[in-house]
Amino acid sequence: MNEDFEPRIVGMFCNWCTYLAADLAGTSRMKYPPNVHVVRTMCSGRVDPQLILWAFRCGADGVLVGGCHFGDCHYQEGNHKAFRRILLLKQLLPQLGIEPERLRLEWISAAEADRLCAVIADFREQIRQLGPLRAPLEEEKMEHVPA
Amino acid sequence: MPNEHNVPALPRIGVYVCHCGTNIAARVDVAAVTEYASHLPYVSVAREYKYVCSDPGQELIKKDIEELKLNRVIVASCSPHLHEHTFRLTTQAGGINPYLFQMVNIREHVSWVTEDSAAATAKAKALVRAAVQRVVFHEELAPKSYPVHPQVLVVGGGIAGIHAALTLANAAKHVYLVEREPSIGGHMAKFDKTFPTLDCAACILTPKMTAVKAHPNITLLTYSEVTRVDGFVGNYRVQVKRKPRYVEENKCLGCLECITGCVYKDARYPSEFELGLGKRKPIYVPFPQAVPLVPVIDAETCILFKSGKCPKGCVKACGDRAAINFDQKEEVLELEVGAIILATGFQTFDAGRLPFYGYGLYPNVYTSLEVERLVNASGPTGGEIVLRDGRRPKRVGIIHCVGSRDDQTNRWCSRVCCMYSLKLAHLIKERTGAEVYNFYIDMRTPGKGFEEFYQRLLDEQVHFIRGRVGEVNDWAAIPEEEGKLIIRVEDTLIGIARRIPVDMVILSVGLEPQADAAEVRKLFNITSSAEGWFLERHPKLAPVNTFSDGIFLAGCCQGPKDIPDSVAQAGAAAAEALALIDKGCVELEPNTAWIDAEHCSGCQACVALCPFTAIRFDAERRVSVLNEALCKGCGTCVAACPSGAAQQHLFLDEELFAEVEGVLA
Amino acid sequence: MFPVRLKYEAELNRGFVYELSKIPGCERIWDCIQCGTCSGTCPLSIYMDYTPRTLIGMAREGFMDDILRSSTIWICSSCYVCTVRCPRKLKVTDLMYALKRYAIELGVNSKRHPLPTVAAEFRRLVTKYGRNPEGRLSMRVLIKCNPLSIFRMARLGRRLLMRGRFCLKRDVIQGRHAIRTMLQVIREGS
Amino acid sequence: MKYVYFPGCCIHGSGRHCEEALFAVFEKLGIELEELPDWNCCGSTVYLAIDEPSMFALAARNLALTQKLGEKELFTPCAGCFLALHKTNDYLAQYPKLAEKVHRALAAVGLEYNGQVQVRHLVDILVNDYGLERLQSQVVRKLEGLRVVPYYGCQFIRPYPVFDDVYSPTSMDRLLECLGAEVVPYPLKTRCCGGPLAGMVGEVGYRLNYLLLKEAKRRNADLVVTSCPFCQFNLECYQDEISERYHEDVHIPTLFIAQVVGVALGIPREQLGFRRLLVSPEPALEKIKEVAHA
Repeated sequence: MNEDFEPRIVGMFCNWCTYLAADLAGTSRMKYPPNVHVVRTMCSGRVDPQLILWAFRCGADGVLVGGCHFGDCHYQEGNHKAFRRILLLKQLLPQLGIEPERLRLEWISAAEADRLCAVIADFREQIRQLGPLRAPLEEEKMEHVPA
Repeated sequence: MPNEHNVPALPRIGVYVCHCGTNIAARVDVAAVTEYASHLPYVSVAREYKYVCSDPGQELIKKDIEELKLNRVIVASCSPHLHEHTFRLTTQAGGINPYLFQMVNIREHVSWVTEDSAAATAKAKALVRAAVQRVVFHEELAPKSYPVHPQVLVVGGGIAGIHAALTLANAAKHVYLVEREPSIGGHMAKFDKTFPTLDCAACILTPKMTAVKAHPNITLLTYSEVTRVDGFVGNYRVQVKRKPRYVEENKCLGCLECITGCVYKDARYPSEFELGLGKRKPIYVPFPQAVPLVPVIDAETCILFKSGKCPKGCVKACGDRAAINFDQKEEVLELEVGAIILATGFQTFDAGRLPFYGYGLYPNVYTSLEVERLVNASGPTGGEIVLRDGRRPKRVGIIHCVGSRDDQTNRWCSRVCCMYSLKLAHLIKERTGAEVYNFYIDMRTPGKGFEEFYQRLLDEQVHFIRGRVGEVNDWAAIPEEEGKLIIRVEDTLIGIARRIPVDMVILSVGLEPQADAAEVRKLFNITSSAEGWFLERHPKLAPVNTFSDGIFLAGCCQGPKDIPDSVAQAGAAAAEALALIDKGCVELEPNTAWIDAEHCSGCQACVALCPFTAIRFDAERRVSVLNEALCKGCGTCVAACPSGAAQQHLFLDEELFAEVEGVLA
Repeated sequence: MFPVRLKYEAELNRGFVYELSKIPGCERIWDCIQCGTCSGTCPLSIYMDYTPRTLIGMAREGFMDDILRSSTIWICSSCYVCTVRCPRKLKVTDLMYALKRYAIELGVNSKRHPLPTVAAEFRRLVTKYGRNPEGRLSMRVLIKCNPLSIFRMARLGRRLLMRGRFCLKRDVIQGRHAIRTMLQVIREGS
Repeated sequence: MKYVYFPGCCIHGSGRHCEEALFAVFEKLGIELEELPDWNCCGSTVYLAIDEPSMFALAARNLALTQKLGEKELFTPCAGCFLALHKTNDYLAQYPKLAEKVHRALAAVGLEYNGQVQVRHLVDILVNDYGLERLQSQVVRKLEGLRVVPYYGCQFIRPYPVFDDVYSPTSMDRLLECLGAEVVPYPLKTRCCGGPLAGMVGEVGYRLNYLLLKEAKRRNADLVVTSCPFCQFNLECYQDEISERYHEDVHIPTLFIAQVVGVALGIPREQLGFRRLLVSPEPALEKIKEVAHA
């Protein structure tokens, strides 16, 4: 493992839980590695599998999706849908030469800042073990390329 | 797609990086980030400023919009949950659509959580870059506006709920006050005196309780529980279950003759209100000042329900008023309200969880709440402070922090125990002349007049021993201890262990979330802290708001607090609800979805997915159609749509894809 | 005559608590709120010159010498009641062990306390035989600590002897060399 | 049922009667014991005062030997050994640095340990494995009318809530009740006997035991029952010295739990090591008969 490899991770966080947990981590001055760059969505149910693939294509070494615990979804059950989609996507990833471990879904409530920090640290370590992602995706896999 | 919204072809972006004093600047090289931003595509100007949210900061933005003809604004500062709204208004005031704004969170998500400056600066740059790429795709939008139902639902009839209900009712708003117990009043109704002024709880509470009953704008629903909540801010639909009390409220006059008439000549069942210290009949009112003053029949203990055979003394006593109705069934009400105030309160810590204090093992170990009843004139002993065997205690030990400040049980300080312990110490000393010992870890008397009250007790020669009690038991090591309860403690100020024999031990139990707080939280779709207290939107700036618009918090369901604080918070919650209702309409984030008929393949995947049934399938056009009024903007249909026909404002695919590309570029 | 009750910062060992807090079980020494639960529950605190709570406070402030000289650490019989009751989950018993080790290591164990001797003898015998021949241990300790008490103990010894509960025969195991090797490895490791 | 048996040092010395009773009882109940071959001292509390890793290494060797036998459980009647071994499991799991040291030491003597061996105490096995109903069915001589103080002591209930509550344990109470004895409410049942102090620092150790015995007598108990051979020694053997020192007769028969179970199972007392006791329980046990006849 390359000791000084710092993975690039995209965090796709639900506006109502994990994003707030990240805010709380801030206001409580907790410290965690800077690898995760957060993109906010209203619900983990908005996280489009293609968005995740796009992240990998743009050079992400890992993607962390954060949603509300089951039963806590602000939109009743968006997190269930995210769960199913990501389950499927994880099975697809190997065919694209991406280790499924590079995609992680976590339920982190607005109060669980400490857990968020732990998850981020742990995920970073996990990706460091895997090393940088070197699997260019075939073009046709990607439709949504911004104009 | 963007061009169908009339956005100028060439974006002109202004980027404003905030120092937030040193909050950001101490860790992030703001100058470097600004410099970096100024070279990003379409960025016309990039500035740093000490406090962008300040008036001069906002002025700066407005000026630039006008002079530099900006058509996009980015502010890199704190969390959007804090200031997104502020800066949208600024953008609007500058003369462009407020939604052509994007916020970058480089405080909570960067400067406060990153050790290394270089790394923090790099992360901030990436996030700014992402915003620049994203904002390019932003469209002009108008907030969605909906009418608001003028009624308010208040859940919980303790002092907080009562005060909130009255405040709203006095403002000519109609309030539904739902209480689970047969009477309103909550914990405060159990208290004798209130600290630090020692005015009698009943004397100040009962007028408010009767006012609730009498108020034309309040519908009081006791012995009832909320069972379902849906809808959204301004338009909540609530289902309330009314448990049968077998006495019809509208017919009952509150003469209570039915209770005298009951076949059971004397009360024999432990009274819930008296915490088992007193007894009640199967038909009873929890306490004399109960509101509504309407008896309840407890089917568990009523002989008619048990055996089917009973002379029905209560019915005879009620006579032609015929208020008693054994066939009463559970009733379900549907309410429509614009706002909801949760005042569901707390429960006291179960002292049995700490066996070494002997609660439940030694009869003369009481909880503080039990003692509140003992000292209460309308309590089981008529205010006489006597032990279970009738003796008057000569020495009393009050143990603080039972189930508070303890990693083994509850970590938090319950805030009220020090003061109510002082109050009980005073009352006991005053009425029995007993020697009273307080065992405390730290005396916490930070309220108005609290420290003075502490001083008063010192003058009354109450003993204060700094030390958390080790154990309470009946082991007499020396003859003088025979027949006593022995409190073993280290007197930490003197630094030696002491054994103190007493007749009565009072455990100052802490406050904790209601047993069913978790279910209630889910029911109303709000968040709670890890401990189970309902979570406010912001600890300082939005203390009574929740993350669900239109649902507000009052009293101890949000965290331990005393009566003044609960009342103040209830007032604040009422004001928030009032502001919402008086406006008459709510503006919602225009983050709703739409389906582009052109691209829709009619697969109907979205139809099944939508949790709010906002999407239906148009059979002849063979496309899905989305009803914006019902859409709440979760975007799950967008994520599912295989043809990209479903899109969500503020979270367009282009915007998200650009943002992701941006953070990684 | 009039002992001076004053502590100069210069006399304190500030590094002490940092070392302590690195020892397994002592991490939470910072969390102590000085509530006195440990001393309040401890059946032995009444014989100690400093109560456990005081000791923790002193440790945090660097009163190293006073602590290592105190009787407290030797009187603790490790009944763990403080550990299970501490509202800050501080493992007081482990802390006491750590302090005992310090005292023994630095040789500041006041002669009043036989435990250091016991420990030394215990180690010698266990390393030698692999088991602890109680009888021998107690004899040696008595001789070393206060020979006079032998007479006081003689009666008990005799009665136990008669009932076969006091055997001086040593209980040697085959693996005693293994034991030595293991302790060797540990010593080199540390 | 079959267990690997870790006697612990004092059971081969001052605690021989405990082992005798243990064997007799287990034979009667049909529980087999296989002594852990070449076991060594668990390190006990004393060694912790010398060097932590060494103590854990000593204990770990026994656990490793057990694993070598392919067994998952190690049984010991001694509370001290129970804690030493159990704590080793816990700390090896909690502190990787420490574990690394210990594993190196084990490797040096061709042993390895995966932390999977459960440590079991006598009371745990009787109450939870054998089961109280089953035990009750074996009772031929109910201890009717016998007022017994269950003395738990410290180390098999603290600090680990392995099979009982750390604050107010009940396993021994339930065990004695199922034998028909009357359990005396005894607030000191988990109060320390001073362990090694009695032998070392008389003025302290004696007082601790004095208080325990005095309270037992004050509540007119006939018998004190301990869960640990070492506590049994402390409480029983110093009764003369204590009575002299405090000018108060605190003599009260003090038995190891296995001995009491043995009595209830009708095992002849010579097999229960009664002859090794300093304070004869006979007068107390007389009371049983009386009730039985009445």
